[in-house]
Amino acid sequence: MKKLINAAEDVVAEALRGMELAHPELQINHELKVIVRGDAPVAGKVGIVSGGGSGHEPMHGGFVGKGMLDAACPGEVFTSPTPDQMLEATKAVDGGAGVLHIVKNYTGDVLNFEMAAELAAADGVEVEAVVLDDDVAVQDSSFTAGRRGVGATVLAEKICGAAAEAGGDLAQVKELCERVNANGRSMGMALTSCTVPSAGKPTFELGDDEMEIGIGIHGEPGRERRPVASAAEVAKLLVEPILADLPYAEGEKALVFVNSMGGTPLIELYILYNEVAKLLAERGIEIARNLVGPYITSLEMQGASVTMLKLDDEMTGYWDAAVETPALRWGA
Amino acid sequence: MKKLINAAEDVVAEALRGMELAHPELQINHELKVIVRGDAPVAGKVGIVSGGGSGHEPMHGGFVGKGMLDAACPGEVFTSPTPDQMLEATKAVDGGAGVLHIVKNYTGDVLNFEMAAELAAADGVEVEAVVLDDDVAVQDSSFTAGRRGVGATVLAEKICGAAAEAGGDLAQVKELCERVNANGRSMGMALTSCTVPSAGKPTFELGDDEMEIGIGIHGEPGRERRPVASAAEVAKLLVEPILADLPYAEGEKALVFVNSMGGTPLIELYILYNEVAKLLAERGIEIARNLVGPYITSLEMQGASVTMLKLDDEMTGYWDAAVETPALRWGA
Amino acid sequence: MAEGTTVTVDDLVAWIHRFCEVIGDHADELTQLDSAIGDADHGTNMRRGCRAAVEALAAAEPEDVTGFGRAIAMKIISTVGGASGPLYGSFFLALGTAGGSTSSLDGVGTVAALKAAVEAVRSRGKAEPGDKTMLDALLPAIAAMEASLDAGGSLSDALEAGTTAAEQGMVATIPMLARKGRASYLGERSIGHQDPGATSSWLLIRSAAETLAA
Amino acid sequence: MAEGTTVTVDDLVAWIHRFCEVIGDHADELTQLDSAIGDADHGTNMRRGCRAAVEALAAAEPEDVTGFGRAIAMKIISTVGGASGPLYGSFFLALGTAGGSTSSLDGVGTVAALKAAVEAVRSRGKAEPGDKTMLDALLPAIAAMEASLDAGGSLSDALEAGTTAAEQGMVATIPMLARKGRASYLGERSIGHQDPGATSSWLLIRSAAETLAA
Ligand SMILES: Nc1ncnc2c1ncn2[C@@H]1O[C@H](COP(=O)(O)OP(=O)(O)O)[C@@H](O)[C@H]1O
Ligand SMILES: Nc1ncnc2c1ncn2[C@@H]1O[C@H](COP(=O)(O)OP(=O)(O)O)[C@@H](O)[C@H]1O
Ligand SMILES: [Mg+2]
Ligand SMILES: [Mg+2]
Ligand SMILES: [Mg+2]
Ligand SMILES: [Mg+2]
Repeated sequence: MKKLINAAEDVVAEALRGMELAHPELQINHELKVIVRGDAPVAGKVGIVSGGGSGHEPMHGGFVGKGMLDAACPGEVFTSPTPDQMLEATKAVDGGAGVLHIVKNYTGDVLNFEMAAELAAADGVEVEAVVLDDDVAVQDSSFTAGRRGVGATVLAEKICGAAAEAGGDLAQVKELCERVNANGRSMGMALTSCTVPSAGKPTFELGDDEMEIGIGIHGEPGRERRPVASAAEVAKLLVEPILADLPYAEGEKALVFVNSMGGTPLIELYILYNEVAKLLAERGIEIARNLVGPYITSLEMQGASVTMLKLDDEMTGYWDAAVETPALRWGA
Repeated sequence: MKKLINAAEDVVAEALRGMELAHPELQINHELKVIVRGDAPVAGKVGIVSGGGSGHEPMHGGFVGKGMLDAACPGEVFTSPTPDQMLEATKAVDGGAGVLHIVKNYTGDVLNFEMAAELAAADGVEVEAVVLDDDVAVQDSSFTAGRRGVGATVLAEKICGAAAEAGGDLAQVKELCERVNANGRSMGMALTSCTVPSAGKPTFELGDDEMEIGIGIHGEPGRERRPVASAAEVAKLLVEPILADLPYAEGEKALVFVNSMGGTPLIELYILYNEVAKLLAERGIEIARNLVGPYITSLEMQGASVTMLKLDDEMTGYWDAAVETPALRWGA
Repeated sequence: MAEGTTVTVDDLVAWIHRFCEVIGDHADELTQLDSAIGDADHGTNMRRGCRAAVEALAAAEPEDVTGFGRAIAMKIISTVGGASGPLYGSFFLALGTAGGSTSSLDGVGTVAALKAAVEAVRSRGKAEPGDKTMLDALLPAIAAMEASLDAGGSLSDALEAGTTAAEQGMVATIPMLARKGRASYLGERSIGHQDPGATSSWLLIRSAAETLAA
Repeated sequence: MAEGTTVTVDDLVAWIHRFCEVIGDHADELTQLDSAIGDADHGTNMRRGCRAAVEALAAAEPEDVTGFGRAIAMKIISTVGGASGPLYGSFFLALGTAGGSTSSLDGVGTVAALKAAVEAVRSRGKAEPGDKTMLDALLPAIAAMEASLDAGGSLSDALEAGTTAAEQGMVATIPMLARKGRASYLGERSIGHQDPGATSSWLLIRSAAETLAA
């Protein structure tokens, strides 16, 4: 395993130290591992809390700041954080208007956030939770764990953060988060596996001429293994299942998010984005907004994901609103 | 070779298409491959032009915008652009106050920018050039090609862009650029090689337990091959040569830039940044400003570089000034 | 052992020490199993939780079964994370509550407490038998223990039977198509791999057999 | 060939066609050499420049040596980039200027033009013999051509001698420590590798021998 780390068990703690030094505007609780917006709690504002395993940087900690998250709880690499972290974050950002938990749909994340919500309620904090499940690679069914929460989470955190900043109440922000989830779909692929530091070797083996389609963000193998293909073909493999799952009428507007899994550089993302845009143009779908870069990653994995969010005016307005975080910043 | 691309020879052209779609605020000349700020030329403002081989994204194209570059010329992957591209960029941004060429010290870049400057002068555009050479891995001497221009280039483009935006004249902006170069030092390392698309295989081979110290940004092998080491040891190997080359008196202020070579994710950069900060704290050097992320890359190479810029108040002020580009954005 | 076996809090503590010992030995194997159909962290998660649980027991010095269960549950919940954290946490919380504020349990009481613990895992995770989870080791184990006791077996017999059933249940997860947990994302590709959680659950029951009625 | 050899513009064009043919054949090898001590693009750069130069010649249909040199130089400068673009560009620009607005050159004039071309590379790149660059193939080649002509040799003899000298110069770059170009960044590690530019320069001279006095 080749990584710029010290001991595998210190990866999360030391990265938090570095983040604190690089971003003094954040408050970081190292004992409980909670990243909190510098001016939290903001009185009268709905608090937005998210969290999940580490290894997806900049998500979630890099999205803490004005106009996005009030706090984030990083777990161990690819492991959901624990209820006590989430409880601490929830209390730290409660400005009296309640707190929204934005949860990605993984058994561990859901169970731990459930426990945290129970504990917070016991402490008299009003908590609502929305579980994101936008990954079309996973067949959904009430008998399974359901779909994974992936790229739409980033968009939900931005849009709900802006709504909370604008004074939306807990019910409104929660409804908006559900709407983003209902209108967001994602699909990812990998050219290489990734190595969990504590495991020390790649989670799966891929041949030099193979790729995985339908992966998540935890180095899990995908739904299908195929021979490597051109960016144009990959774009089809990612966009078509998204559109099959959530069709667009001609002229409908989308926010298109082309994301790197961590090891794929920007030059390739732009090539993929170009192919995605061609496919959508053919179908008369307007790309009203876009985001291209590494925002929800899987350690050093090479690969990419495409997320499409069907936009309405309210979501668009909140997307454009000012945001000031380590990883996303505009209008501020 | 595994990459999200189509034909190797179309990589640069297609990435430019994607960039144009993702950033409609930029003007892109696809025939000559020039990326120009949307509102260029800005009357009365010194124009700032840079360029170099592709494969270093977001540098330089991602730095085009208000407060930074007026134009960038991307060459083929790792190959300097040509004088006609540079001439086009120079004319496109000349607002009557002259144009500064920010050139990284590589024979190809220097020779091509020289020719471009000759052509621009012939067309009556006042051009000055500053050649950046901040890489301490290379022994300098008047008999050699000298040191490479690496990380300090990003800082020079930001600081000089702000000075030009603030109304500095060509001589002032040029002097400032020379000052950034004189006070900037960098050192890089690689955990893996990278693959030039047209070459199709890794530029060099590295064993599973080896790293290269003193690499540049073109997949060149470095000065020395060593067994892989901890982030703490790597930080030493990068910081000590920098400080040996440009010593800091206790209390002097630095801008510290920890950069990913492309394939190293943010979580590792923060760990490395934490180690760098410890080393500087021991020496009483104050990190007054920092930048952590992938800004000057070498395709998908895993590795990192550290750049230190000894700050004065003027540089600090221009660093803090508003910038609005695809890759760097604050205060705007 | 003799019919009149009683399980003391010290026995329960010995059980955890033994379990954490085997987790230490099997951590890499558990992570390996999790690499195939999950995210390669189950062994690391369990090892982290065990270290903390052992410390917690040393600090808490519980006097009754409830205190024992709480101490471990809280520690596991606050250190393991992932799916297994809340699930094993619920296991011990329920075990303690069912065991009650007594300093020892007889055979029937022990099996009843284990049953309550497994039911808590089921209601927290909402998995069903056959979903390819830890329940596929735990539920058969409880059934076998009850059957053994009904047939007049000792606690020792019951725990032996439970261990055998847990192992069979664990092996039976191999051909299953996962419907819960990360493995469910793999669909058909989850078939042919043994479930990591079922494996750690088998180790948990086996450790009980080695310590509670020895 | 007979003393009175004359090199026509068509011969020069044939030279370029031949050169681009061999560049096509050796592109991967040149890139390979550049991988060892550079950035793995010399073959690609030269191939790109050659394709463009051949098109340019077809379009320009130059009538004199100056026109021939300009047409190629402009195209190489605007398509190759890197270090080799301006260097080979300067080579052809100077060759055209030295050759002048005539439709043919005699042996002495041809060698004189080649010498001017090499001097232009030297002044553009400021490299010296022994720096491990294309000059280490080009300078010995010119010296050998001049010596051959002085000894009464024909242009064909001169170009043969030049080719042999260029090849020796190219091989001689292997033990050199690079002082110019990217290879210089490697310091000691540049020793033991043949310079890619010296290799393409040898091909350039060899192509001349195959076409200009055949
Ligand atoms: N809903 C559930 N009910 C019961 N057990 C479950 C459930 N979901 C997952 N598990 C168990 O958890 C194990 C994985 O635990 P672990 O790897 O530590 O957590 P994570 O899956 O969050 O990485 C699986 O092997 C499975 O046995
Ligand atoms: N200053 C110089 N003078 C003469 N030749 C040079 C000089 N610098 C580099 N070269 C030649 O250029 C060759 C490299 O060309 P190429 O790979 O196309 O450009 P780059 O080095 O920019 O990638 C080297 O092998 C060397 O022969
Ligand atoms: Mg996990
Ligand atoms: Mg090059
Ligand atoms: Mg797991
Ligand atoms: Mg080269």
